[in-house]
Order: sequence, then structure tokens, then C-alpha cells
Amino acid sequence: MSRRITIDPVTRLEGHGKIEIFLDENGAVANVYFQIPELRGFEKFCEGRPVEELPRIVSRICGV
Amino acid sequence: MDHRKVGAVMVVGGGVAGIQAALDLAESGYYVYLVEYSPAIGGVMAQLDKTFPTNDCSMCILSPKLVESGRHGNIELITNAGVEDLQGKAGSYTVKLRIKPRYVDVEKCVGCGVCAEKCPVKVPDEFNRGLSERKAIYTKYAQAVPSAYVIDAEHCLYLTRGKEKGKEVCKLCVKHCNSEAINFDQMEEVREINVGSLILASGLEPFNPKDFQNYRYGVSLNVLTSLEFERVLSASGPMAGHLQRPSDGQPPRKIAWIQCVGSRDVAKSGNVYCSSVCCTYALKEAIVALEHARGELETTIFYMDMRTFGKDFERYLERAKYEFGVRLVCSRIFELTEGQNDNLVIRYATPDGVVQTEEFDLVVLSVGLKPGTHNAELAGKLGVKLNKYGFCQYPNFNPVVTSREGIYACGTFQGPMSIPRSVVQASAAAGSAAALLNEARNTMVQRQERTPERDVAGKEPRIGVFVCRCGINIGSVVDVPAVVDYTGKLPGVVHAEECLFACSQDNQQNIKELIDRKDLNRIVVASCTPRTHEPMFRQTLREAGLNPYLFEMANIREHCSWVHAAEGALATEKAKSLVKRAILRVALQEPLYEMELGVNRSALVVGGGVAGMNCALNLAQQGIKVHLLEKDTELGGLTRRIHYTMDRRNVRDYLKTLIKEVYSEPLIQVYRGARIADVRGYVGNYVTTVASKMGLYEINHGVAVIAIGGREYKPVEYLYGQDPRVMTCLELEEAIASDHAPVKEARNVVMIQCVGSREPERPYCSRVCCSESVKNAIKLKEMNPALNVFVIYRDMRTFGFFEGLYLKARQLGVVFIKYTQDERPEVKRVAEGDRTLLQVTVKDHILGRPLVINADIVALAAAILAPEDGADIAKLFKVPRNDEGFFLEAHVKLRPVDFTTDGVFMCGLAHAPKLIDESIAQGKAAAARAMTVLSSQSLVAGGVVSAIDQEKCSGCRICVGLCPYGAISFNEQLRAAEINRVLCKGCGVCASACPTRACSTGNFSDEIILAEIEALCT
Amino acid sequence: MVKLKLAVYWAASCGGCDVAVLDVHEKILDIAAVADIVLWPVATDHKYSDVEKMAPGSIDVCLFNGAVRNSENEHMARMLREKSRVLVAFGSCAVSGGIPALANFKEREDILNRVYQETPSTVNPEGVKPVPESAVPEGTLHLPEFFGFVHSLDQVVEVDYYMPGCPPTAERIWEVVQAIVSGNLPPRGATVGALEKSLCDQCPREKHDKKIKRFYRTHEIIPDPDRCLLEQGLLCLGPVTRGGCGAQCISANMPCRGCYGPLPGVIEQGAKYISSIGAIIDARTQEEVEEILAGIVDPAGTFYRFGMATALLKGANR
Amino acid sequence: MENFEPTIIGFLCNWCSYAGADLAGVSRLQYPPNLRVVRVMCSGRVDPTFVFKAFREGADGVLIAGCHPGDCHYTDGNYNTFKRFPLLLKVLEQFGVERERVRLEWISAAEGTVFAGVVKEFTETIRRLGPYRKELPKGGAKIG
Repeated sequence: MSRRITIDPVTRLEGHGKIEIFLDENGAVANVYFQIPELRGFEKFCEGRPVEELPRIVSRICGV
Repeated sequence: MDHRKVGAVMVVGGGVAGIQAALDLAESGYYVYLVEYSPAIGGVMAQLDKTFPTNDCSMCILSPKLVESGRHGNIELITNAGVEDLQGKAGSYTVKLRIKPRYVDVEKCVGCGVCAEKCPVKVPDEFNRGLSERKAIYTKYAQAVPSAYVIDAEHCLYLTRGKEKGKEVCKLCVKHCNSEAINFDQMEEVREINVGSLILASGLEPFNPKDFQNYRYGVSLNVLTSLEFERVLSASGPMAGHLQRPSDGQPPRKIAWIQCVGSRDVAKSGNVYCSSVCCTYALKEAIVALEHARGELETTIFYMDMRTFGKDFERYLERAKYEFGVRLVCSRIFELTEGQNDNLVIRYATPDGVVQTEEFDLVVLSVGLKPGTHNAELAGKLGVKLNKYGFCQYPNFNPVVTSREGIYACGTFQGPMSIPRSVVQASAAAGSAAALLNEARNTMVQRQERTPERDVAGKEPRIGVFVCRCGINIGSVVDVPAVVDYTGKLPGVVHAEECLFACSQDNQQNIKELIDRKDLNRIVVASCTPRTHEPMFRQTLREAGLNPYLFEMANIREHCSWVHAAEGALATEKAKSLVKRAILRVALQEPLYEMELGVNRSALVVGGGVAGMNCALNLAQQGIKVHLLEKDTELGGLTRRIHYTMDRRNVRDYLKTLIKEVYSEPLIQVYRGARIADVRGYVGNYVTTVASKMGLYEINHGVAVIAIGGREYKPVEYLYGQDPRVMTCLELEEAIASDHAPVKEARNVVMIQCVGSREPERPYCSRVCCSESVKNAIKLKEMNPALNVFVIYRDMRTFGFFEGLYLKARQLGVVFIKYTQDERPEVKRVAEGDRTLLQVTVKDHILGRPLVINADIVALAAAILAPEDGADIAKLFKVPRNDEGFFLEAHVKLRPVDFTTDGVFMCGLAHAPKLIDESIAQGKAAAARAMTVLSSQSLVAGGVVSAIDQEKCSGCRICVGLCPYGAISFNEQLRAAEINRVLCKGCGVCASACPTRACSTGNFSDEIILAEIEALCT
Repeated sequence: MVKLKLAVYWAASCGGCDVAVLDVHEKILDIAAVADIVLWPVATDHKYSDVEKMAPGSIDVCLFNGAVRNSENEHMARMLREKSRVLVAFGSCAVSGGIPALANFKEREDILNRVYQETPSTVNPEGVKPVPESAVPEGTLHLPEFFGFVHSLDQVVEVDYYMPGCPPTAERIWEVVQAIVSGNLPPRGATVGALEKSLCDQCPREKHDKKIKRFYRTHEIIPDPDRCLLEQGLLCLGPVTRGGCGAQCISANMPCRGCYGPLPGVIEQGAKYISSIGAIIDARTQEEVEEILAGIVDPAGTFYRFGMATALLKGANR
Repeated sequence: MENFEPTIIGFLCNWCSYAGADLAGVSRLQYPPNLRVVRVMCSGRVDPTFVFKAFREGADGVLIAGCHPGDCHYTDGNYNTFKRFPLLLKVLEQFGVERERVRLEWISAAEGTVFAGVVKEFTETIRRLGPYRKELPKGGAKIG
């Protein structure tokens, strides 16, 4: 049976992340999934905001 | 008979003038008997829908004054009463009144109206000019004061057929009246009342055009008088404000107004005078009709001269023409003929002389103003002389006196005039009476003694709730017991009960007892509108020793039972919600305190012209120390340049005696060559620094009156200043008076009107120049009949009794030529041989050809301008001016001589162009208004006012510019804004604008309103 | 001296608040001297499982920044509430939704479509979108659920103290840390790290009567650096915002955007600003009002820049 | 929603619109009972916060009524209402709230019929628009 190692959360970097590692029977890495759970939707909610305000809004985009 | 003066005044006539005079006197320490011939006060103004020039709703303006005078401790309303007889002399008169029975006890009747519903008799309603019906038991109109009903003796079945024969006929009203207010045994009463002075204000009667067959009045249903049309327009009128033709109820498409019906009419009615108001009210009715019809209506006014001469009236005319599209046709109409389906056909001449006919589906006759039907009888009994038209026009420099000492007159009893001028005259009459009876001031007025107030600070709310049935008005729709039961369980409520009439006298006693017995510290009454009943309940709380602001009403009558009559269940739910709101609100309310402020019993009058001097004298006669400032070296102002009034009274002599009187009055201190350096303080406590020839003074005073007069416009047109023969009409008067040579030898004199007035840069009429020119023209013709005098005018505005002068001038051969703005007269200098002719060319409106006159004198009717130092004075006293620089009064009708800032008043030309007599009247009016402040020992300020918490204020200054009363200022040291409690009126605008909630309004805080919203939504 | 257990966590945030904690520069050592960091994803390697093992209330203070916009945020909010004695909503996102809460202007589906399909640089013909559970050969993977509404922290759990600011400035953070260490904190529910007066109180610019004839967007005018920006027609939210940030934006000649939140007692910053601005517009006719207000192109986006979670109109029942 | 009974909060100024409402009462004009009145001394006192708070507490429509411009008892208090209202509507729309849910009317003390008409028409409009209180957007957290 393959074992599963979860690193949750990924730390010491900017933003949220989770790594799931699946090992095969003899302990070698069979597959790895790196998941980024973070979504805020700046792409959508910036619509309708005045362009000159964007620098003061998207400066808070970091973390994805 | 004790000849000491009596500190009471009888005001005869309860129209707007009578009410204003009564209020001014009652506020200045005199007891007033307000005698009204009909069952309720309000007069003709109550019948108007809107009023010019602001299109304010007439009732909105009048009802606060009605309620105030109906409730004022020092005013006794005596309705249904006429004056029988008068004995005694000025200062102590005995008046005999005959009071017709009302058959309803005014104290008991609560105006619930059940009796009227049950009464079977229908009668044409005079208030609606017969266009609708009322019952034999009725109130004159919805908001009548007193609100008690009255029985019409001529039509009541019982009184006409039952009473003498002792038969019990009808009497349904008695059966249904829950407060047993109806009493058929009331008899006619005769009362003798002792007063010091009388003020006659019994008003006008609109001219009845019944004998004008040519106008088909009374024949065609679609010919109405202007007052009938007011009722048609009024939202509370017979057609609830829907504009309909009386004949078929259809909305009219074309309405015509015919001016001068019963005015300026020598032939038929013999009323030569001009009624002064009909042109402006016709414009108003046209504008309001256009607003009602929302576009599908054409309005046309047929007139001879468009006489909009009052303040802001000219701008109103321009708006009517250009903004609303009212069509004006200059043509006198002689007859109306029958069109199809009840329309009316009018024959009229166009400016270029073509005669046309046009069909209208409604015609309004702008009827003139005649003296009230009872005026002649009243004057006869009082020995007061009237002029030949039945008005009390007494040629004297004090327009409000009559031929009998101690009896004054104001409003339309005195002459045809607009509401603003009536209100000014009312205050002037009050001022004159107050001056006469000064020694008897405060001798007949009751002072309220105060019960000590219990301290409830910090205590848990203990609320008493009183849910009123109001007879059947609430009880028949709202399940009152259920509401009482529901409210009984709400937080803080320790007592809840139902009552038949919460406002009855015995329930006030009941509330007081419960406050003591159950230690209640907050009261909620669920009944009717707080607008009329809150003051009364607050008084009950005061008498019970509870702060009057720990009280709230829930309006479950006007806002619930009366308007949801068929939905009892939903109305009950709503009533519960409204009462819950009141309970949650009152729990958060805190005691508010009115505070007493000392009043410096002295006045500063700025400006020593005719208005300022009269104001100063009237104040001094009432025992007030007056500081009179004059920037010139001598008193008199612009009036020094006038020799005669229109009716030949000598102005120079009057001015001499007036100035002598001012200098000999010990209480008046005159400062000549005076300039104001600085003004600090507020009403009752001003400190003004004045620099005058004799040095610097710091004057402490309680009020300020601005009377800085006006200026004559120096024309730039018509070669003025380039030819000595071109002069202003004042310069012409000077020349005539001093028998100046050119005047004597002149053959042609040309006068040009509207020079500088009614122009885009000065869109106002200077009011007096037409009459001034006619006066000079007549004088010239009398001096030299062979002299040709031409008056070139746009509209001849010889209003009121000056119309007689205009007629006389025409009879003496003065030629009047009408010009329009786009075809103005021209004045040229033409060389001819060794002489240069002064040629005036103008297109004659009748001949249609230019007329060339070689003039010896050209007199220009120059405009009256606002005072040039108006801006500085305005800034010093923080008072507003209008666009033309004249000072802006608090309200054109309610408070024509007050500013919105308390304690500052105005009079004379500084307010607007006016006649000398009108300046005198305004001077006395300003004095009377100032006395309402100066006559009280202390000023009551506070109650519901806003305040700023210095800790929270962050100095952003958003609030500082917001206050129309100048109550908010910024304290640089504290770096925070502050509110002067005395000036604050509690509107709450600053509280809503304050971004940090540093500013809050007493009992209208955010917490309270948010709590109300929560209560109403859940 | 027993060291405080300190947790710093971030939910839907940009990391600015965490960086701000570091902005105290050398004082971070003083913090380290008095407190042990038990969780700080950006700086230390503690795992969620470590926190799960902790006893309830064992964390003395948790500085929680970021809004609650997905189920992971909510889960951590609930867990940290349980584990912490004092939970501080740290920064505008936790206090009132902050910039991420601007998403509350848009519907959930539109955001997902936009991000995963409509943006030009995205190639996603099958229209694959993130789902909470996805099966893979090795088992099932779990992603947090993407909520349709961005909540402030106190709409999810009981919050002890609110510390506004985007981000809160270092000086304020240091003051709050000292207050926590010394234990003299105001009663629970209070706002800390901000003044009781508005920005105008600190703002050095000259102020006079306010009568605004025209509004300018920030690129349409170079304002006079000495005069109040609002008086010059710029939409400065200073008057409706708590002081405490040292007026940084103002000193950069840019109008305040209200990140320090409303003054005590004001239940909504945006509506209050409408009330104040409306009163000082210098207009008498309908046309003049419309003309002047046309200068404000995105009122809700500007007046509610940091408060879309707690807005009365869109906010969840609290 | 046929049996939906909307809750409408009305802010009426004491001197004109409240008096107009009184006159509607005195004249016994009938109108639906959905309006609940908060009396303010001047319409200039109405802070948009009150309007949004009303919606938040469950109101479905809000009416603000004041004196006709120029009639204001406090000279120009109502100009503040008139200046705030377009901004309030713009913000409402950006929050997805229908513009017709808030209404500003000038009603004088003599316009009882106008007041009754406004309430009747406004109640119908709100009944047509349905309740304001939309459920929370899908996927909201289980709020504590």
C-alpha cells in the first residue's frame, strides 16, 4: 500500500501551499501533488475600480 | 374710570396680520385679546394654495403661527365675535363685544369629527367659495384654530325647527359626541373688555364680479374668481388639488386670466385704485396650474401693466415667462362670449393693434381687493375715519396710525397690499401700541412658576405608557387593549394603561399622579401627532417635576388608525411597532435643559436714515437704550433729497422734526461719522466696537438693527453726465423744488423709466420710480400747463392708491409712451445752428412710428441700489444678502424683518427698494420684533440642540460652514469646533455630517435613531 | 519569567501584516526575548498538526491577520480561537475584510470563470475549475472550499481585540505588544493600536471651511502639499478614519483610503463618508449636484475599500 | 411573492412631510400600512447610515421625505439631503441593491394627497421587487 506524506502548510514562503507525497511499496516517491489553495479573485474584483487606484489595490495581491 | 394705562391690547381680525401683531405683543409682555368675526382664525391666507414669490404652500407658513397663537398663554382667542361699542381714550379703552354662540364647548371638543359625519345637513362651504359642501356642524378648514367644531345656526335642523318649539329634532351630533362638547343652550354673550389699545386687522373681501355680466361670471361655470381658483388648486380644496373645469370635470387645456377686475376701473366699479397683488398672484396661479397639468396646459394673462414691483417679484415674472412659458398679452378685455361646450371666447388686441378672438376652456378673473364687509361698520363704531374706498388710508408719516389716538391699523384693512407688507405693518402696529402702553408692560401677563425637577440621572428607565382610544378614532380600528398588553411586557415598562382621551385635562392629572405613585421617569403617549400635542404633554411633565424631554409620542391616529381604517389587524400590528419604537427611544432619551441667558436691554441701530431713526425712536419710547450709528456727518440718509411724498406731504419738514426728536430723546445716543470695527457675541449679548469722529467705543447691546439704506444708481446710459439737461428724477425733483430756471423755461420734458432696473445685471424693480415720475410730471404740469411732458415706460407701476395720480397725470395731458427692451428710446445730441438739441427718439407703440422729441430736460428714473458697505456689514454680523446685494430676510412672509441669526433685524432700503412710508413702517416693525427679545428678562435657549464633544472632535472643520444660524465656530486654541447653544435650532444637520460622531443632537443622537430603526424592523 | 506563547497566522492576506511585524526591526529580538513563537507560517516551520496537539487556551496571544475567504481560513480561525487565550484581529482584512473583501462586489461563479477561463493568458479549453475534492489515482486530494462571501474574523469567531491598518504600523504593533506583555489591555472587544481621533487630528495640513466645487481623481491634480486634500477636491477619507498611521499616505501627497477604519461609535465608515461629503458639496441645483458627483467614479469601491465584509448592505448577519 | 408584506421605513421631517402625513390622516386618505415612520427635525439629519441600517435590520424599502427646496424650516437643511441622495443611490447600485428601494420625496404640510399617493405607489413598487433580505451567498461559512 502506498504511503502518503502531507506537508501542510508549506512554510517560510509567501502564501499558502500543501504538498502531498505518495510513496510506492518500497518507499520511493511515486507521485507528488503541490496544491496552492489560495484564490482571491483580484482579476475580477479589480474590474470597475478606477485605474489610478489599482496600484493601491494590487499591491496587496502577493500571496498567491 | 381709572385712567392708568392697561397692559392689554385688542387685535380685531384673525388673519395673518392680526395673528402677527398678536404674537409680537404677547411676546413683548402684553396680554392680547384676538377677536375674530368667523369661527376660526386664519383669514384669507388660509384659503390660498401657494403664495408668491417663493411658491411656498400657504398652510405650511400659516399653521405654525396658528398653533402658536392658539396656544400662547398671553393670547385669548375670541371667535364668532364682533365689536359692538367703544368707550374711553388711548391707554384705557372699554370695548363691548357681541359673541355669537358656537354651541360647542371649545375646551371639551377634541376635533374628532364624528359629529360632522353624522350630521345630515349639507351646506355650501364658504371656505371653498361654495365649490363644495360642508355640514351644519363643521370646522372652517382642516387645520383651523381653535380646532373645536361650530354649529351653523341658520342651517342646523334643531336650531331652526326644533329649539323654539321645544321639539327634539335631529340632535345626532349630541348623540355621537363622546366628550359631551355640544351645548345647544349656549346664548349670545356680550362682554366688556378693558384694553389700552386696539389694532384693526379685519382684512379684505375679494371683489365680487357678479354685476360684471360682460364677464359671464355666475352665468358660465368656467369663469372663476382668483380666490375660487386657489381652492381648485389647493390639495385640501374641493377637488383635492386636481385641476378640473367646474362644468365637466375635465382637465383644462387653455386657461386665461383677466387682470384688473374691479381695480383700475373708473366706469363700472368706481375702484380707481390698483389692488397691488393681482398681477403677481395671477403669475403664481399660472405657474402652479402648469405644475399640476405637467405640460398639457397653456396659460395666458391679459393685462394692462405687469405690476410685479415687490422684492424678488421681477425675477418671479421672468421665471414665469421664460421657465414656465406663461404667455402675457397686453390688452384690456371688455367681454367674454360663449364658445362651444362651455368654453369662453375672448376678443383682444395684439401689440400691433390687430383685434383677435381666442377660445379658452377656463377663465380666471383676477379680482381686486375691497375692504372686509364688516370694516366700515367696525370703523364707524370706533370713530376711525376711512378713505373714499373704505380703506383706512390716513395721510400721515406713520402708516399704521388711524384718525383716533391709540387705535392702529395694519394689513389690508389699511389698504390693498401683499402678505409680506401686511406682516411688516402688523409688527409696526404692535410696536406702536407697545410704545403707547410701555408703562403698563408685563402688568397683565401670567408668569409660569416652575416645579423643582427630580433628578433621574443614572436611574434605570421606569416607563409609563398611555395608549389612547381617542374616542372611536383609534379605538374603532386598533385593538387598543392588545397594544397595551403587548407594550406592558417590553423592557423598562412598569405601567401601561388605556385611556379614552389621553389629551383630556383629567388624564393630565392622572399622568401626574402615576408619575409620583409609581416613580415613573419616562412617559410614552400613543395617540396623535406630536406636532400639536407634544408641547402640552411636556408641560404636564414639567408640572409633575419630570424633565419634559423624557417623553415620546407614538402617532397611532393620523399615521395609523385614520389611514388604515379597513385593515384593523394590520393597523394593530403597526400600532404595536410604533409604540415599541417610542418605548425603545424614550429609554435612551436623556433630560435636556433649557437655560436662561441674560439680555442686555439695549439696541444698536446701524444707519441713521428714516428707517433707522423711526426704529430707534420706537425702541426708546419702549424704554430701550439705543446706540444709533450714522456713517455720514448728519442724519437723514437718501430721504434728504426728497421734498414731497406722492400725496404732497412735506418730507423736508417731517425730516427736520424727526431729527430733532432723535437728538432730544435721552435714550438715543447718536454716533456720527461712525464705522463698525468689530462685532462679537450673540443675541442678548453683543459687543460692537465702533470708530467715530469722537473716538473708539465698545458698545454692549442685546440686538442689532441694520438700516444702512440704499443708493441712487448713477446712469451710464442716455448721455447722463455728458449733457447737463440729462438728470435723474431725484435731481429733477430738486430742480423743481428750488424753482430752477431750466425747469421754468422748459417746453419739452421727457422722463425715461426703468433706467438700471429690470436689467439682466439688476433683475429687480425699484418700486417707487413710476410714482416718483408721475408726481414730478403733475407738479410740472401744474407749474406750467403749456409744458409737454412725456413719460416713456415699460410698465407703469403706480400701485395702490397711486393709480389715482396716474389717472390725474393723463387728465393733465402727460403723454405716456410704452417701450420694450429690444426697442429702447435713444438720446442724441444734434447740432443745429449754434445750439445743440437734445433729441429723444422712441417708437410710439400706438402709431407704430418713431417719435422724435427735442427735449429741454431728460429725467431718468434711476434704479435704487443696495448699500455699498453692505458686504462689510453682512460679514460683521454674519448675515446673508441676496444676489443684488440687498439683505436676505429669514422668511419673506413669516419673518420679513428678521434674519435667520437671532437678535439681528433689518429695515428700510437695505432690505429692498421701498417708499418712505414703507421704510417708516419697517423701522417700527423691526423695533417691535427686537422687543420680543429685549422685553424678556432672560432668553430661553437649549432644549433640543446639538453639542460637540471636545475630546472626539478632530478639527476637520466639515461642520463649520454648515450652520445657517452661524452657531458653529472653530476654536483655534482647543483645535476643536464648538456650538453656541443659544443660536442652535437643533436641526441636526451638523450631527449627520460629523465624520467622528463628536457632534450629536439632543435626543436625536445616532444611538436613538438606530434603536428606532431596529424597533420598527423587528 | 515564563515566556508568552505567541502565534501569528495569516488567512486570506498578502503577507503585509507579517512583514509589518518584522518592521519593528531590532525590537523583534525584544519580542523573541519575552515570547516563544508557536506558529508563524511565513517565518517558522510549525505545522497545523502541531497546533492541533496544543491544549485549548495554551497560546497566550494569537495575532490573526487576513480575511476568512475559504474553508481553510475558517478552520484555522476556529482552531486558533480554541487554542488562544487572546485572539487579536490584526490588520484591516481580519477586522473588516480588507482588500480581498472587494470580491464581495462580485459573484462567486463570475470570479471563478474570470480566473480560470476568461483571462487572456489562460488556456483551459475543458474549463477545469478547482473543486474541494478531486480523485487521483493515489487517493483523494482536498482543497479548501472557495466561499461566495469574504468574512471578517469576528463573523466567524469571538474576537478579543481589533487592530486596524493595512498594514498596522510598526510603532502601533510595538505598543500593542508591550501592552500585551504588561497585561494592561482595555476591556475585551476594544480596538487597539489606533487613536480615538480621526486622521485630521494628526494631519499637518492647513484646514479651512470645506466647500467643494469639483472632485478630482488623483491623476487629475497635483495637490498643494500644505493644504487639506479634501478641500482641494480629492476624496480623502481622513475625516472618517482613525488616526494612528502617522498620515503616511498624506505625506506622500496622496489622499487617505481609510484603512484604519471608522471612529468609535460609527457603525459604517462608507455611509458616514457619504453623509459628510454630501454636506460639504457646494451646490444648489440638481444639475450642479449631478455635475460635482460625476467626479466620484467609484464611490463604493473607494468608501468601502477596506470594509466590504462589514458593510451593512452586503455584510452577513452578525 | 403574493402574500409578501414589505416593511418600509420612512424618515419624515417634522415641519413639512410629517405634517403632510398628518394631513393625510386628518383627511382620512387610506394607504397601505407598510410604512413605519421615524420623525427627524430636518431631512438633513438623515445619515445614509440609517438607510443602510434599515435594510440590514430587515426593511425592504426606505423613504426619505423633506420640505420642498426653499421651504425648509432651517433655511437650507434639506439641501444636504438633496446633495447626498445621488451618491447614496450610486453606492446602493454598486452593492447590487435595486435603486427603486430608496426614494426621496419633497412633501409639504398641505400635500396630504401627495403623501398618501407616494406611500401607495412605493409599497406597490417594493411588493413587486420582493423582499430585500437575500439569503447569504452560496458557500458561506457556518456563522457562529
